[in-house]
Order: sequence, then C-alpha cells, then structure tokens
Amino acid sequence: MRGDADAMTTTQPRRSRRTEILENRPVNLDGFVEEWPEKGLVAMDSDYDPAPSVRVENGRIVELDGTTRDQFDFMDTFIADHAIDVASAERANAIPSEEIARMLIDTHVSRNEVLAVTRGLTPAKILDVVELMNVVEIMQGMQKMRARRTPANQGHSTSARDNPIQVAADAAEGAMRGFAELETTLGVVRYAPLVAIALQVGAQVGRGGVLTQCALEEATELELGMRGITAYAETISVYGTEPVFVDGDDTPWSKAFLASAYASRGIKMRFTSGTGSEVQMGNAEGKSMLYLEIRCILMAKGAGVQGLQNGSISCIGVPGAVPGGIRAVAAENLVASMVDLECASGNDQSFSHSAMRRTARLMPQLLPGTDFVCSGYSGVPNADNMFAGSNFDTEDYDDWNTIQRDLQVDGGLRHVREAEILQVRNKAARALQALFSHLDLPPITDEEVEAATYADSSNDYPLRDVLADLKGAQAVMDRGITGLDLVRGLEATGFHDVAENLLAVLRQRVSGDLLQTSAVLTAELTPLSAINDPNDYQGPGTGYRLQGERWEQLKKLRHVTSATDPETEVG
Amino acid sequence: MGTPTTSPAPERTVRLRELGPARRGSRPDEVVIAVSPAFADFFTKTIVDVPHAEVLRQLLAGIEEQGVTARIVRVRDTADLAAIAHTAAQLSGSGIAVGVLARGTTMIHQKDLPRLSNLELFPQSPLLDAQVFRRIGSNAAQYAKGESPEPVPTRNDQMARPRWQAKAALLHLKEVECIEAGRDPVEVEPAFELSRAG
Amino acid sequence: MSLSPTIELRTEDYPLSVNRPDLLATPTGKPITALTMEAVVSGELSPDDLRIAPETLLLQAQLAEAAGRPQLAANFRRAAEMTAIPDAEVLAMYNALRPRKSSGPQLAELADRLENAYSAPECAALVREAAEVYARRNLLARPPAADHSATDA
Amino acid sequence: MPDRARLVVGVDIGNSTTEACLAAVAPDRTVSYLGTDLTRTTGVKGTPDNTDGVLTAVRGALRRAGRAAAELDAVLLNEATPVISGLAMETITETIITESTMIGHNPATPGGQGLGVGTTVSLTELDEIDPGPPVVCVVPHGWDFEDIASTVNAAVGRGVDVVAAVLAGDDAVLVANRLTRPVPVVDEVAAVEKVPLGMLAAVEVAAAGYTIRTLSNTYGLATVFGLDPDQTRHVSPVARALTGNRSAVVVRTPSGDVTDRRIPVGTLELRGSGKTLRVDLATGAEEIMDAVARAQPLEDAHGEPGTHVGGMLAQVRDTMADVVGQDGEEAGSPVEIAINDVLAVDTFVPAEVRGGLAGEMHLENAVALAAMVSTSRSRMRSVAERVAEELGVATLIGGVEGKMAVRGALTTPGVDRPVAVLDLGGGSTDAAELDREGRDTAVHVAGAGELVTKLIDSELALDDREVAENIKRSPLAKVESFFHVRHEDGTVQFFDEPLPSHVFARVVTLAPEGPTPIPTRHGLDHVRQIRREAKRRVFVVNAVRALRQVAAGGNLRTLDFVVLLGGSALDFEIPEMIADALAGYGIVCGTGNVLGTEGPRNAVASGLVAAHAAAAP
Repeated sequence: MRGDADAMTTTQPRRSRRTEILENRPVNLDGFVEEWPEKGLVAMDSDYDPAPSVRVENGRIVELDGTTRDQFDFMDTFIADHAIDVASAERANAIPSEEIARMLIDTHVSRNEVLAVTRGLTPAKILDVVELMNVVEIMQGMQKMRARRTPANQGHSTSARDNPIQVAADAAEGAMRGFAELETTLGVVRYAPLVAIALQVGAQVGRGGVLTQCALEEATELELGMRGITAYAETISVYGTEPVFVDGDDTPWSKAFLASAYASRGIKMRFTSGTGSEVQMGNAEGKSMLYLEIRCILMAKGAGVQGLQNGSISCIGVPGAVPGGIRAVAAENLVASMVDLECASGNDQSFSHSAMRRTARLMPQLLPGTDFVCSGYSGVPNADNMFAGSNFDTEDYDDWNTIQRDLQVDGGLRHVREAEILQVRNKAARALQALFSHLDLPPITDEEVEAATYADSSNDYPLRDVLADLKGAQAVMDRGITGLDLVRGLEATGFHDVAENLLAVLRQRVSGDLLQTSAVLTAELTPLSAINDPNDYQGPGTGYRLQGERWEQLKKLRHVTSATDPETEVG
Repeated sequence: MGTPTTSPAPERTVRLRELGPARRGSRPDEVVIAVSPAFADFFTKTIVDVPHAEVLRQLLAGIEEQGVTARIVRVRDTADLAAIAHTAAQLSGSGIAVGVLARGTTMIHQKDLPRLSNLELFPQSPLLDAQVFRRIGSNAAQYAKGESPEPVPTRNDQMARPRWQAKAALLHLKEVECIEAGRDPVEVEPAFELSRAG
Repeated sequence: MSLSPTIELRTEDYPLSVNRPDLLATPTGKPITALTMEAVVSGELSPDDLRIAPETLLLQAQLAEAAGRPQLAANFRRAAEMTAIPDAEVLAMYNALRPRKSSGPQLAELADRLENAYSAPECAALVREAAEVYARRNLLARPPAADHSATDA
Repeated sequence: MPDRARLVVGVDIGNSTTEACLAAVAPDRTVSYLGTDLTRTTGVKGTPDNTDGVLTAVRGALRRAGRAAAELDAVLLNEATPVISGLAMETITETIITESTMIGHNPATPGGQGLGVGTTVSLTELDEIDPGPPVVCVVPHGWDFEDIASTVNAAVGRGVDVVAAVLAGDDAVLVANRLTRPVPVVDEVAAVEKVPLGMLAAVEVAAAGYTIRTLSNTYGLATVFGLDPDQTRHVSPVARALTGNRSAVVVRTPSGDVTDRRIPVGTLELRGSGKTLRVDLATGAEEIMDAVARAQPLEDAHGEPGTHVGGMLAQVRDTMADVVGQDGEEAGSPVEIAINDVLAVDTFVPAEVRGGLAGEMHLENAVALAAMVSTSRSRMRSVAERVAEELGVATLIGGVEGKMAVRGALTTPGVDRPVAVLDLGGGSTDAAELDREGRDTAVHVAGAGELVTKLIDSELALDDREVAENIKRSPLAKVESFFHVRHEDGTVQFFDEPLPSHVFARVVTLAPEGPTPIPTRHGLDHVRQIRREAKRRVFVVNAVRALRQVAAGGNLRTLDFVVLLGGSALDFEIPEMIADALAGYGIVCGTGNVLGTEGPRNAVASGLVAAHAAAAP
C-alpha cells in the first residue's frame, strides 16, 4: 500500500558522474539486441545461411545453393528461372569469392566486366562475396557499380494535415534544392488526388523535370500514374521468404505482372525491399537478413524491374540493433547495384536518437554516391512526414550541405538563398491556387498562399475545409481529371513555364525513355539513365567527379565569410 | 495534477493455473481473454516492463467495471495475435474476445469477423500501459453489451522504431519458440500474488 | 504480336525522345512531335495520346537488350502486350495472380485469354508458369472454407 | 409570326449544376420538349467562367435530341441572382458551479446504489479518524481499486460509518464489488482534489435503468441538508441540473451555488420598411424572427460592434465577401454587403460546465443565424456574349430564376395555377408564385441545407461537418451484429456478407456507399430526433415564411399547389415534413416532376423555354 512506498527508496549503489552523463546521451535511447542466428536475427556472417552451389542440366538450373529443384520454394524457382544467367552460372559460381570481391574494388576491372560475372551468381554466392568486404570496400564497390554515373537524391513532401498547399510549396523548395524525385503519401487516403496534383505542380515549379509519386495501395497508385498525375511508383514491396511474401498477399509472379503493367502505361517503377522485414515478421527461416535481402534483389532483377529501393527501409530498427547491421545495409545497396539495378538506397526512415549515428549510417551511401542517396529525405519537418519520419529532414538541410562541401561529395542537394526559396514557394502556391480555381476544386485563399511562402510546418497554415477538400478530391477521380487537364489549366492561368515542364514529363511516357535503368529527367528535360550516363568509374580521376560549375554551387553555404571583404559574407 | 501518482506499488505477479480444455461459453455477457504461449510463463512482463499480472488485472478490471464477466484461456499452438484473438472469439459467449501477446500487442476480435480483421488493434506494444489495458478491457465489455464504445485512441511515436523494433522482433521469436503445436486452448485461472519489486 | 521492328537500335540512340523522335508515335498514331502545348490547348489531344505505344516498348526492349539487360527487355515485351488490355482488367488479372486467389483452371483460363484475346503470349507464359509453381507450393485457391454459419449455433 | 417551329434551348446556371432544356416552339406557341442535359457549373455562378458549362449542357441536349447547333434559333439564359449565404452561431447561456458544490456528470458505470449522506473525508485520512458520524470517502488520483476497497473495508471494520465514496478513476463498480458493506460510489470525477473536505455531502446512485430521485428533487435536497425555505429556493437550480442523472454528488458549502447565466451577446439591428428595429439576441429566435417580419423587406442588418452579435454578422459578411470576391474583379468589401434576410434558429450546444469537477456537460442555449445577400446581376451579359459567339446563335437573358422555376414546375403532371414553388437549396430557400392571371413574385430567404448540417453538427457535438452531412442525408440504423442492422423505423435487414468491422455495434448512416459509423455515444433515437428537428426548424419554418411572402396578402390559403424543387427536394424526409406542415392550409404539396420526367430538376431551364414561348412575338 501507499505507506510502503517510502520503504522502497532503499539506498542505491553510488553511480559514476560520467556514467550518468553517458546514460543521458541520445544514443542510449536506441535499442540494441544480441544476435540469434538460428532464428535469423543476425545481419550477415551467419553459420545458418546456405553454402553456394549451382548445377545446370539441359539449360535449366536444377540445384541452387544446396537445394535441388524438387525442393525449391517459389523464391528459388523464380530466381533460378528468371534472375540468374544460366549460360554463365556454373562458370561464374566457380570463380573464388575472393576474386569476385576483389574485382568489385579493382580499378582495372570495369563495371561491365564485373556484371559479366555477377549475372550468373546465386544468392549464397553473392552473400559469400560481400561478406568478404569491409565497409570501406563496400563503398568502393558501390562507387564503381552504381548504375548511373551522376548521383541523385529523392525527397518526401507530405503534410500532417494532408494540406495540398503545403505539399506544393515544400515540393517546389525541395525540387529547387535538388531532389530529382519527390514522393508523397497521405494521412487521410481520400485526400490523395489533391495532394498528388499539388506535388506534381510544386515539383514542376521548383525545377522542371522532377519526377513525382504518391505512395498508396496498388490500384489507386496505378490509377494516378495512368492518369499522368504522378510520374513513377516505388512502394511495390517484395520479401525474401515464401511465407512472408504470401503474407504480403503477393508472389514473385504477381509482382512481375504488376511491373509489366506499370511499364505498359509508360510509368517508371521500382520495387522495395530491405533487410530485417522477414525476421520482423517472424519468418526468416533461420537465414540472415542479408541473405534474404539478396533473394529479394535477385527476384526484382528476374522480374525485369529496372530498380529497387532498399537499405532496410521501414525495418531499419532491426539491422540497426544487431552487430554489423549497418554494414549489411550498405552491402544490400551494393548488391542491388552489382546486379545492375537502379538503387534508391534508404536513409529514409527515423533511424536513431543520436545525430552522430544518423550521420554515420548515411556515409556508405553518401560517400560513394548512389542512384538516389536517400529514398526519401524529408523535405518537410519530420512531424509532417507521413512516412513516419525520415533519417534527415528540413532541419538538416544546412548540415547536409556543409558535409557535401567539407568532403567534396555530391549528395544531390545544394544551398539556395532564401529569396529564391520564397519566390518558388510563393509561385507553387499561386500556381496551385490558379489551377484549383480553374478546375473548380476547393479554393485556395491568398492568406494560404502567403502562409505557404513563409511556412515551416503544417501548423503555419490556415486550416482547410477538409470536407470540401475531400469532395474535391473525389471530384478529381469522378471527373476523370488527367495530367493533360493540369497542363491545360496551368497554361490557361498564365503558368506557361510550369505547364511546359509538366507536358515534358507527360511526353516522356510516350517515349518510354524513363523506363530504362536509373532514369531521371535533367533540368533541360532530357532523360538521363544508365544508358546515356553509364557509370564509368575506374579509379582516381574517372567516373563522376564533383567539379566545375556543380562544385561551385556546392561551395555555397548560408554563412561563408568573404575572402575579398572579410566584413561581409558571400553567397 | 495535485496528488502524486502511486510510487512503485507492491508488484503483483500472476500464475496461470490450467483448468482443462477451453470450452465454448454460453453466457452472452462474457468476454474471453486469450493469452499467448509465453504470456505469464516464459515472459513475465511486456516489452516496456508492464508486468503481465498488471496487464491481466487491468483487462479484467475494465471488463468487470462494465458489469461483464470474463474468462481467460491460453492458446498454445500459435503466436499469431489474430489467430489467438479469433480462436478466443469463437469460445466467447458474447463473441467478443481480447487477445494479448507476451510483448503486449493486443487485439479485440469478434467471432463473425474474418480472422485477419479485428474490432480494435493495438499494434504498438511499447505504447501500451496499464491504463490502456484497462480501456481495452472496458471497450471489449462494451462491445459484448452491444454498446458502441469510443475506440481507444491509438498512439504513435516515430522514434519507437529505433528503440523497440528489434526488441519486438526478438520477443516475437522467443514467443514462437514457446509454441506447442497441436495443443488445443486451455482454460486458465489467474492466481495473483503480491511481491516486492526490484 | 507481329510487331517485329525492322529498325536496329543501338545504345547511342538513347534517349529516343531526343535522338530518334522519328520512331516515336502515340497509340493514336500521332508523332511524338505533335504533343505540343498548342495541341493541348486546342483540345486536339486526349489522354489516350499520352499513352505509350506497344511499338515503342519494343524499341525500348531492344535498347535494354543492347545495354545487356535481358530481364528488363523481357519486361518491356510483356508490357507491349499489355498495352491492349484495359486498365481495370490489368488490375483484375494482377489480383487473380495473388496467392490463393485463383484455382488452376482459372489461371489456365487467364493464360488462354491473354494469348487469344490479347495476343499476349509472353504474359500468358508467365501466368502458366505461376500456375505450375502455385500448384506445387499449395498457393492455388482453396475450396471455399467452412463458412461462419457452422460456428453460429 | 414565324411560319416554322423555332428551336430554342433554355439554360439554368445553378450554384453546382448547369441544366439545359431543348424545345421546339411552334408558330402557335405550343412547346414540344426535345431533350435535357445536366452538367457541372464551371466557375462561380454568374461569372464568365460559366460559359464552358453552358456550352457543354447545350451540346449535350442537342446531342440527345439528335439536333445540330446550327439549327438553334435562340439560347435562353436565366438571370442568375447569385444568392450567397453565411452562417454563425453564438451561445447565449452558461452554467457555472461555484465552490465545487455539485457533481452531476453521469458516469457510465457508477457503483452500488442508494443514498449516502455524510462528511467528506479524504481516503488518505480514513485510517486516522475515529468512529462517529457518517463519512463520504473522497479518493484522490492514483489509487488502485483493490487498495481503495481494502482501506475502506478496514475503516468500516473499525466502526467508521462510511456511507458513500467519490472516486477520481473509472473504478466505481470495481470498488463497490469489493466492499464488505455496499454503499453508493460515484467515479470519474476528474478534479476530485477540488471536492471540499469536511463538508456535508450527499451521494446518490440509482439502479441501472433508473434515475436519481432525492438529489434531483428540491425538497429532497432540503430534507437531506435540513434547509429553510430561503435556502431551499437557492438550491433549486442544483436539483434541476441533476434531473435525469443516474448518479450525483451534492456538497453543502457556505455559499456554493449553481447558476444559469445569460451571456450578454448584444443586439441585432434590423433596417427595413423605413424603420430600424433592435432586438436582443439573447431573447431567442422567436423574438428575432418577429422583428425580422416587422422589418420586411429587410434592407440590411448589423450587430452592435464589440458584442458577440457584431462578431457574428461580421463573420457572415466576411465569408460572403470572400465568395463574392473570389472572381477577383468583384472583390466585395465586407462593408458594402447588405444583408437581405436573416433566419434565427434556437439551438443548443453541449458545453463544459464552468467550475465542474468531472467535466460535466450542459446543454447551453444558443442562437444560430443564417444571413443572405443578393449580389450583382450584371455579369450574365458577358456569359451571354460568349455563348452567342461560340455557338453563333442569339443568346437572350430571360427572367428571374424563381419566376422561371415556377413555369417549369407547371410542367409537373397534375399541377395548375395558382402554383408556388419552393426551391430548397444549400444556402437559401427560394419561393415563387404564379397566380391565375399570370402575375408572378419571387423571394429568397436565408437558411437551408447548410444550416441544417451546422445544427446537427453542434447539437451532437460532432465537430465534423462530413459526419453531420451524412446524418442529414441518410436514414440511420444500428448495427446489431455483423449480419444485421436495425433501421430507424424498427425493421431489421440481414446481410449475407459480414459488415465491415468498423461499424460493429455502432449507430450508422445508411448512405448509398454503405454504412458509415457516427462517432457518438448517443443512441439512434436521439440522433434521429436532432436530425428531424433541425430540418423542421430550417425547412418547415422557411417554407412557411417564404410562401407567406409570395402568397397574396400573405395568406397561405390562397395557394393551391406547392411544388418542391432543388437538391433538398430529393431528401428522404424533408418533402413529407413540409407537406405535413402545409396540409393544414389546404395546400397540395409534393416534389416536382418537371416535364413529367426530370424530377425536381430542370425547372428553370424548362421555365425559360415556356416563358419565351409565351412572350414570343
């Protein structure tokens, strides 16, 4: 009873002052667990992963990593029949793993020469190769194996209130800061059409050619894409064991079919997977997280999808808590790249309480560069991030820019002066205001435009009439509004340049150029992919170099003291 | 706020004594609570150290406060929350059941619903405290009475992932180990005991 | 599909929208150069003009093949076949391929429909392959489960 | 006189839809209707943006009739009188409890039953007091129910006369079940620390399904506390406030009180028919509407600046300025907007009682105001010019909407002059009348569908306009299992497929898309009563009010036929509510069926054609 409470305050052993200080460091709010390899709670280097093997009979793989065809589960079957190059499989797998690992970092071996080997490798063999590599070697491998020569970044633009004006303004700012792709999702799913339109308009105001997507359940996501309101899709999840794949209500064949469905509508698409999802769902079948992720990567490759978003993604807390977990995450990004897939490399979910750990987790992707360093840097404050928070958000913009400048690496972003940002935010809000009015969607007031210009978070905006917005969103679907209507509306309301940008994006659906591996649209509205911008890194002085005009851009920060007149700042 | 909250009250422990095979209830005013294989067995507290004794006591209290009776069963052959809660709903005279896993994840189910559906789900085990369990019990009882309770507000915390995601996975794996395949659910009786905490 | 392109593309032809616009047309037969702002404003263009043509997908398949990506090329060839299938049916077919959604005969019927109604042999092959694996892995639709009335005394 | 039939199309630009009616007018002026069409209005009604919608509707009607645009002789547009309305609501009473004298919040599950009268003592001091006069135990936050019960039982065991308990948490049943001597227990008293200790208090709990008898009766209170007549007069508000509760606590303190206070909200100033009338808003809707009637026709209305009424009307004016100004060119400043009609409705708002200990809610009186302005009419000219240019056809602006509507309504089978129409819209209710001689009059009055939604929203404390709108539009049902619902009329409907889990055990609206749950603890009957009452107070009141303004001499008995038009004429119960109210005046009333096929739609477009034919040279 209550009287006993006093008796409870027994003397505690005296604690070190230093321990107390360390105890209070943010990193100690993170969770860490011991490995349990028998159950798959292990990042990589597990004794329970299969040993590599492959046997081909009559042009068909009949044994894969110690399992014979009659024992194949559907992942084995799909990978054996679609992902692995049968002609080279036995030869490639016979090469010692050390040799393949060294090829990955050997500057005398070209990317294509590596691909000639990796296309025949089995999952266990690939695992065996990357297990030989430390994190610096993984980065070296990534530097060479990334599909597109020029690295890029992807941003999130969402709103805790699903406010379309906020999404448009933050998309515009994000596009101007450098994101090549922008992604949104919803709190209230029915808001999707309005928010997807806002994202598209904002993106094209910020920088013509930025690609946008709205993460939803498959049918709606595909429909928005088919209508040309969004430009690509990404949240098509695949898993590394059969039971978890089936729990997700899909199979490799259904996903492969879906991949072709997207391509048939001219829409760029990538799959999503990541270490930790299988053990998280309790069905890792005793395999390491990295082994299962390699199966996902090869499944994606076999489906013929051009790319993959991986790097643990929403399960980052799992590899993040076990020894070597972040090395495994770096390795999974490398594996996606070394089997020639576009890699949007994670760094997109709240990962740690510790700023230092958050940054360290980024280095294996930022330093070598990937196709998209973050597959979702939060272009809104994390409180507004409807993907449950990212590893980096708007508060980190200046830190990010400084790190790029310190290390002379291109993470896809740049510092932009406030005046320019205010200008594009304002224009995005006005363009959306004009477009909504033209399409008879719920009005946007001048007060909202003003708020959007100067706002940080959703709290800085006047509240919307949610009911009217939801009716408007429904009207977009009912009236069959398409990307073409958006172009027409923007043109009619005097936003000619924005209309032209959007039309250019839509035109690319007809050309199919964005369907090729690692494709983005440049500021000149030209497709840039692994075909016309292939990664040609082969040692110092080759490949993508941060120099020239781009380096001058990245030298700019918010506060840099002028050398000519130290009493002023440049920039 | 005024009064101080109870400082570490004497901690209660619970043992679940098996009474025999779980049977289908006939009282329309009962809620069945179904616990997972490792609940109050291999494990004694949830992922955030809420003692299982307290979880059960609060669920029972929430049900009793509404004037509804409760029975407790243990499901042995699965650690899947939907399966546990759905099994219990089939045993419940009212058709309403509460399923709870050792780590604290909880669900209210109804017998006519498909297994993968539910009335209310509380997926974020780190955010469930004694008060939430009380409200879950209370809501389950209100469903049993045909009333329409306000759903218990679900909480969210973006930083739960870095802190708890891996531990939750570990606890789940442990719970799976405690599964006894092929064993039918058993009716259990809780025996609460006071003990000194710490 | 009898769309065997006579053009031999090389990776240098990419991007087609820049280097070979002459090869690109909409499914409605308009050249890609006709997709101008004037055409949008005058109402000449319909959403159908902004879809990709099967011929274009086959050209992109050639490029993917030339770039050493046979799986991507195969995906584009399936996609070329799918351009003829209405949106709603594409989604319905996708749903039919989900685990335990279709029986063996239903999948066989789906494959036949792809082959016969839409001249989509590659897609049909994918479905047949799925049917075989699903049968082996117990992922075909189960006979209707005992319904709830059984539990409802 | 032309020697061939002329092909004309009437077009009605409404707030949300644009409707067209194509007809051939023979030389003898007989009209043959050929086809209709309906499309979404483009832009704000009455602005040049409407042109696109007009063209779509005209082309649609032509296509349906198989005619070409080149054959058209004239397009007839309505003289749109954009009526814009605004809403505001203000609470005019508040209940205040002083000195924490009363707890009347009706927790869902009190414990025990009966009446206990004693001195309030904190549970923390229970083990220190000696046996003696009866005590009411007050339990602070943080106590576990088992500890409460054992503490009370221990005290009772020592001979302390614990007669009742008041708890902070939701533990009353749990505690009562564990007491050796049962007493009434009231729980969920959030601010339990404010309950005065050492005072005489009474706790009463009734059996389930019953309400308290003693504390809700003034003389019961007088008996319990031994009050003299003067003091008794003083406590009567307390008794009234507790009426209908299952449980209650009353503490007797030196000057504790419950007051029901009128909030000074200011006066409404109405200008019209050469006079200026002032009416205190707090007097309620009846007085206000009386004043409005005396100031007809109303020229403008103002609220005393600095008062709530001033704020309310300013708010209405601001909304309207926004809408009027939406087109950019016509940006109306709030001052220029003259209010032409006001509808006041008495309503209530569930509000938290000031000084309450347990978050007690009380239904406070409130007044809702709908106000309406008519705006500029000039811009239809430019719509007409554009339509004429696009189609190459003479485009004429026809008569006033209401007057056209009444002609369209005449095409409803079974209707004859004198006829009146009621157009039940979203912001305003419009009436027009056509007498035997062909003279017509038309009026607009403030208040329609949107006000109904607002009343439902606030009276059910939903704070969700979408839910309120659902309640307005669809009948209710209670989901009794996954396989059946009980409709509001008591009938039961069964389903083969289980209903979605989120509607289980809930009161739902049966919208066409499926059942939607209402987030409320109120029962179906209560929700239904509020819905019907809101519709009655707006639509029935406005129907009578508007018809009086168009009926000869304000006498409803001069009307024979009333035809209901507009979106709300499709409502599942409003038409019958209005018909019932008008039946007493010998009026035939029903929902229109324009041209015998269009239902309550297309009246204005058809009327334009009819009027044109009648006036043709």
